[in-house]
Amino acid sequence: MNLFRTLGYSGTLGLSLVLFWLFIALFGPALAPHPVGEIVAWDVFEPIGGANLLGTDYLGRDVLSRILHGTRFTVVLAAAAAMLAGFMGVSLGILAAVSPRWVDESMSRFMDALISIPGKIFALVMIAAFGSSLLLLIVIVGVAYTPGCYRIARSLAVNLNQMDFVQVARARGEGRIYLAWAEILPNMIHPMMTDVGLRFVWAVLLLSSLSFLGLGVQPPDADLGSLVRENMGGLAEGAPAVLMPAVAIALVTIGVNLVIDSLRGNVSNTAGSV
Amino acid sequence: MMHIMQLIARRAGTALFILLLVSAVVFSLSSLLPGDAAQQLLGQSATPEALAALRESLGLDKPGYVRYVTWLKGLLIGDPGVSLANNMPVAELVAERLPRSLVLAGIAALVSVPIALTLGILSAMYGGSRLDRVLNFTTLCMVAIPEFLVATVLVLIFAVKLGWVSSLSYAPPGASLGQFLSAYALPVVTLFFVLVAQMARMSRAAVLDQLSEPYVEMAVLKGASLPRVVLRHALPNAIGPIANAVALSMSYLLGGVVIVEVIFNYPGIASLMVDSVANRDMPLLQTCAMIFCAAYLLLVLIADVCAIVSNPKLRT
Amino acid sequence: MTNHIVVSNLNVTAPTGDGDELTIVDDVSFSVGAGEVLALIGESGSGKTTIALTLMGYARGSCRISGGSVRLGELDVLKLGQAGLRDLRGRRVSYVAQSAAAAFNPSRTIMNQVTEAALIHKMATRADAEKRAVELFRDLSLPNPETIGNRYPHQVSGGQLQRLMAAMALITDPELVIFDEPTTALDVTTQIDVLQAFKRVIKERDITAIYVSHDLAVVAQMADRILVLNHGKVIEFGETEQILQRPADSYTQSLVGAVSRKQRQTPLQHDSELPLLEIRGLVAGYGRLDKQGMPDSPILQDISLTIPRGSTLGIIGESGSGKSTLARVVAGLMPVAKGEVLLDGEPLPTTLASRSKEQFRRIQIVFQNADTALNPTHKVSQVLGRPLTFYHGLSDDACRRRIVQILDLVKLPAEMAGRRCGELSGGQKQRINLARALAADPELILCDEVTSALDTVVGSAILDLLAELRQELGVSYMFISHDISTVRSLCDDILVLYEGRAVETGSCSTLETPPFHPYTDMLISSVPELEQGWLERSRHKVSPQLTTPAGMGSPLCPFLNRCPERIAGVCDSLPPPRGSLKNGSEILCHHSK
Amino acid sequence: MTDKTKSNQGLSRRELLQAIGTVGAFTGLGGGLIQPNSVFAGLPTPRRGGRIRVAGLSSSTADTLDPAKGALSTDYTRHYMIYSGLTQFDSALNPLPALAESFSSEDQQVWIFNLRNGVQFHDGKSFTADDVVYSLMRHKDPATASKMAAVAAQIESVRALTPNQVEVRLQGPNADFPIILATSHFLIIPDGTEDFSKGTGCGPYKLKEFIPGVRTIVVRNETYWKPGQPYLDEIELIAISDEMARVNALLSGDVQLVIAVDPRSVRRIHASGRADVLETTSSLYTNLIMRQDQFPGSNHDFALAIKYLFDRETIKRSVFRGSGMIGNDHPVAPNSKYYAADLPVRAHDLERAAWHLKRSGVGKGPFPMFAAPIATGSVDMAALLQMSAQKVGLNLRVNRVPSDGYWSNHWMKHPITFGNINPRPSLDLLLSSFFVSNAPWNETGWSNEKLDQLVVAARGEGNEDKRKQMYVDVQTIIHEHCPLSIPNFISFIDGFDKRLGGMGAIPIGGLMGYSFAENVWWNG
Repeated sequence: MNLFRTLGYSGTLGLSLVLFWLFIALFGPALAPHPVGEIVAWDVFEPIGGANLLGTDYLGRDVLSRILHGTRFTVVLAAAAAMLAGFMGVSLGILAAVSPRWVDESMSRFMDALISIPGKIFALVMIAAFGSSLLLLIVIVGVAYTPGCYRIARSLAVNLNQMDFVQVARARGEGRIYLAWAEILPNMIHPMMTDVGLRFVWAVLLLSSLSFLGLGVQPPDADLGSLVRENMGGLAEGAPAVLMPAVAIALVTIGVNLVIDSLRGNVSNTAGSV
Repeated sequence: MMHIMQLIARRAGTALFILLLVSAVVFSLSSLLPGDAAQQLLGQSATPEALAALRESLGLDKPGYVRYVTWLKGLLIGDPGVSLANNMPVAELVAERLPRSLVLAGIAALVSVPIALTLGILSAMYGGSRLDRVLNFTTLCMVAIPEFLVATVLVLIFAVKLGWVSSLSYAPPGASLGQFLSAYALPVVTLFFVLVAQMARMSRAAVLDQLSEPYVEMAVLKGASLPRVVLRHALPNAIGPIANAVALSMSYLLGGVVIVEVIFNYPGIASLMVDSVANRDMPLLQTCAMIFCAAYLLLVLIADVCAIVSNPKLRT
Repeated sequence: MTNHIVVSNLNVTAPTGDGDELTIVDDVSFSVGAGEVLALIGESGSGKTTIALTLMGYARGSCRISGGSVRLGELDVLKLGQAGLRDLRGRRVSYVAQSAAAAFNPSRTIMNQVTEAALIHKMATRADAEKRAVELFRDLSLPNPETIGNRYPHQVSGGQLQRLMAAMALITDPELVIFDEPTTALDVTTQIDVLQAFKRVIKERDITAIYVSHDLAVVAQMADRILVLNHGKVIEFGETEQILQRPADSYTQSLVGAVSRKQRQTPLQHDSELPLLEIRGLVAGYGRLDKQGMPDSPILQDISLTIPRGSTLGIIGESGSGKSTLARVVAGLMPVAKGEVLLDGEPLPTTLASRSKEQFRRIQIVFQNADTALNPTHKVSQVLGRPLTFYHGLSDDACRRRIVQILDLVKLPAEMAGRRCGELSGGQKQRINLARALAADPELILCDEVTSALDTVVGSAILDLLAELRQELGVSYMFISHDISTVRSLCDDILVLYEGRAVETGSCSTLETPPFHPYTDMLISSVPELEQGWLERSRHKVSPQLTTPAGMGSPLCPFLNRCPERIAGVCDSLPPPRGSLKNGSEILCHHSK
Repeated sequence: MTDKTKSNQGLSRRELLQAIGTVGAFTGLGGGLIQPNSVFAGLPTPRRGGRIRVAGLSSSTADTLDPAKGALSTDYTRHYMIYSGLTQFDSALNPLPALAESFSSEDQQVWIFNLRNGVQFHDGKSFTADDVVYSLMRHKDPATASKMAAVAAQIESVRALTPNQVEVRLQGPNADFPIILATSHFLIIPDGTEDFSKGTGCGPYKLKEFIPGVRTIVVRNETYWKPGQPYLDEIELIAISDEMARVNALLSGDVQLVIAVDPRSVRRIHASGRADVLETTSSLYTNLIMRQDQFPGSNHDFALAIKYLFDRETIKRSVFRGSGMIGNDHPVAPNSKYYAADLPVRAHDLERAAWHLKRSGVGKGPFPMFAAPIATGSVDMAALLQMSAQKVGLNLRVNRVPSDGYWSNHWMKHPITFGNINPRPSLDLLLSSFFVSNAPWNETGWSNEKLDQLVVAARGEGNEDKRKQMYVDVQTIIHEHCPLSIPNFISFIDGFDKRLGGMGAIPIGGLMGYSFAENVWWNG
């Protein structure tokens, strides 16, 4: 397959991981042997391989089922947040590039201000203000990553705006909306996808940090980060309840990173050989 | 030199503006928070009468923007006000915490930056080799593990199991070097995990970027060895982007270390800010936000200056 | 003559995306005698640079030397290990790259880089190496040889940098120097200085050299023998005189033919008294305007011109002279500070926002670099369809039919409509670029260096197309170029720009014989002719530099500090008058009557 | 009560230690979680000297040295180190004489306190009746922002009869008044104190360093009024909010005593061999509150259904790992002397729950329940309740909200919320704070006239038997009618280094009811 050749070994490994987790995110809950909140064992922090494949958690619930349920939250939340950041970053970035200077300046300064507020503390304030909900988590993480996306998108858009094909369109008498939509945007999609992919990884990690601080998905549901957090007590005894979700987080992020790396590596290779 | 001075002056102007913006943003964000300092202080035992009395004595009966303007005016004369939670001057609270944060950040930076840059440069130098792939994968894994897990595992192994170091990162004033190392070892290693991967990967990219430039080919065709090509030719031109990457990572060291502060019980400025959110302590919250913002801007400015000094085109 | 370098059956391959390998140098063999200069000539993609680099045992990017041998004296270059290659490079073989601006490390001083090879190979102490570098600077006619080494690359001009790079290559007294298109990036007036300097050191030091170029006229001046390449294969190999005079292969003949001038003008049909475009006293630039309406950094000053309907005006000047800015001003992309731009006698609004759709339609612009002028994410049908729907409101169906017609007009097949711009070749892209302008049904097309980025043969075909279109559609062109021979072959009138001032305007025919403005003279005399020995005979004189050059915006003659014919006491104290020559040209010079 | 006022020396150490007898032992699933503390094995002699570091639960810049403002366990602990009260708790939460050598009342309304002679504050000033008057009366001043303002409202006047005698006149009779004075908020400060930064009291330790949100360091008060006490040279009090970090610090030897150990960590602490735990069974509870004035809590059948849905055994086992006691939907713990033993414990009964639910007609929901980590175990209890509810077709949605702001923004504000009520020194105080119609924190917003009368009557009743009967009636009323459920009582679990001697239980809170400081010694 051409795709695998482009990706290389590590890229293929990454892609398989990503597809695996996507599958889990889609069908995990249907595959889970137990409902997510059901207590299945009298003992807590059971080891791997007993009646419950991956042992039990701190309340005696089935870890495998909880991971199968939790993956969906992690993947969907992080993906939605990364895409939100990408969408906001790109739209504002293009807007800044085609707008008069003062719009660009004030937007950029505002983003500077936003980026300097630590993400976790921003999340803390927002959750304290509005209470935790899935939508809010997406918005928080999305907004927290918007300035970063904006910076990249803006610099891309400003460069593209100077390109001859945009100048031609401008000299043709096209309006700003056409320039942004038809000329600039299509050329940003590819590099921004890479950026959004990276932000997906960060979003997974930020979400799990938020779960550590006790903000996050509502019980009895839990995303992978919350699973790690709520079972931290079992860490000292090496309970799978804490290790398995942590491994799951690592595999999700490593998979996405590998795919991005190999895609990016290829782009720069072709650029380098010209 | 004139150029750099001008740049710094212009940046300082913009920075002041952004600081103002941050305080406004933080103020509007925090005005969304339900409850106020009085309710937090009284907690479960809040009765309407007690609340009203406390609000009046804290000045919370005045409208929000009045309090904001008062705080802002105070800041202009160098007084960020008094904490609503415990009546202590905000300046005093910050002066207690900030040096600690700076010490932790400083040590973490001293350890992480040289190692990260070495790894990144090595990785770029032998791009595509086995070393590169191993380093790449290692840094990838370091990014992929949540920091609280790293911290806790470190504590379990090195403090609880082996007893080599302290599980609390607290060194009393006048601590011996041994106490100092024992206290800072684990938080620094944790932060190292968080920071090193990002910096290493970005410096690798920056150096690789330069390695595709024609002048590098020229150096190769002059018979220069690989280390010479990378260190003498590519690196000086990669300083700008590397400095930028380092600055972004460093800015994380002040505000982003909440979790490290929680796990190691380190009384730094990030947990001070978290407290101020929990206590709805607006003067403190805003002052902390300003500190983070100022630190961020300062780091970015330093990175800019590095880029300028390293680039003769901009220098003259 | 002993063969110093023997290359036999050389093969270089590059990996394609899907695992196969593409042969980019195919079974090439040649030899170079000691003290001989061999030119490798061919169009882009012919493998000439790749071959030259194999002489240093080097292949770019992911390319691989897959077979053959390269012998340098007794040494088998391709059998060397890393250490052996390092020892070879910079010491026995050295390299002069195409763009000195890119090949000099921007963050280190020139001296540091010029002496580096000598220091790496431990051939001299730093002090000796520096002394030697200064000698070389002097030999290469560089100004201030004692101190120029202390500067950074961005602080010296392109022509100087190219000569400094030659010094860098010569510091170790190598057995072989590879010149890789060393003057391609230079202005024609600078190129001749550099060529003269190179020629002199090659002769004086009896250097063995490989000279890579796409420009036959340049090669004619430098090479003893020429190797003609196409698609990685040797086409023809012979003495310079033979290749130029009696090319055996048809490809070589087409190369030589493309250089020779061809007249493409057609007689003017004056069907209207009113010129299509008229510019009066134009000033444009960046920054704030002062009280007189002059911008902080003016790019164009006091430009007046007319383009009669159906005629072609050539704008010529070196890089930075403001040619492109002029096109951008007419297109509305750049604001006018002072003066007027009239289209058909009607003043054109100076900002984009205040122009009407019809005004936009009547003037179209075609950029130099077709790669960047076409949106790589768009299909050809999108590129051509947009002006059709935008200006003419054509329906989908009509649009499709019109696209086919337009493609036919620029001699491209109709299937092309479905392709993405990124998949096209350079010549095809430039045709699409032109077709997009034509789709608007314009009256004036602004052509900004439309052939500069193309190979000679392809560029020549585009020029033919332009001439043909003019005949068929009656459009006018403002044709901007740095290449005076292209301008002469296509244009009716000409305007010579220097530092934003029109130093000479007149009919194109006046460029055939003197008198000219001193700058025009320099420009014309700098273009290498396709004959050996031209360089030595050229009228070109290296001009003395003035210590206090007149800056931008100064009322004095902009050419003052380079002018070989300046009159002391006049030119440096009085603004030049605008006068006419006897052939009808108008010049900005004290030499005018 | 008056017969208890005979002592003028306080209990001897031996008596005190014997009194601290009610250290529970786990009998639940985690069986034998608690090893008998060395305290009870042959009563070793206390040692003087040594320095320990103690980790409390939470600390912030809101930490205070003003006893009236004490809000968190770390505050109470700090205050008990520095200040002394008129009375102090014994292990059954009876009042022992402290700064008051004796106290008495004829009518439970006017109380006379005879003060101890020769007691000095840390700054050398003598302790007199004026200090008592000031310390008590300031709670009535709104500017003080006292946490006990509501309790202090019953004080009508406080006056010094002589420099060594104080008369407190209440607005109504209260037999429990001396118990109330043992709480940390009513600790005695020097007359006229406005600035608390010095921390001047007459407690066992003197303040050496206090940095809010960071640490408190105290050193031994050599002139403490209890001869021979305290034992330690120095105590450093810090707070580690993360439970795991707290236990790790104990196991790595960085601290010697920690509060609030999660039952799940007990196994680990025992396995370490260097530390031990102490479970103090208490009347601390986390309860589910259904607002009487809001749908659906207003529906009596709905409330009953919820009570039957709680699986108390599973909660005890899963959430509390076998620690604590089963509750019976009223606030009296089984180990209380007033516990209504004859009232059958409500079982986990899905059928009855379904029946009541059907009868209530409130539908299937969804009904949000608000829980927060600050209400111990509430999030897990909510999740378990949600699972039970699902089985009878009721949709309860868990709304976990952040701990900060929970009490002001969620608790009692929504139809269904979790509450978390700390032990109160007296049952009367608990009932009048949370259950009577005009209680300041009438969690469910209900009212029951019979209950109101019983509480007032019991408060003024000097006869213990009569009093108990009244309280049994109160429990029955709450069990049947109050729309809240108290499924379990939660134990305080402290972890301590095995070299720490003298630990015991005072069931008002962890760390010996926050007053470990004067009782423990260091064998290291």
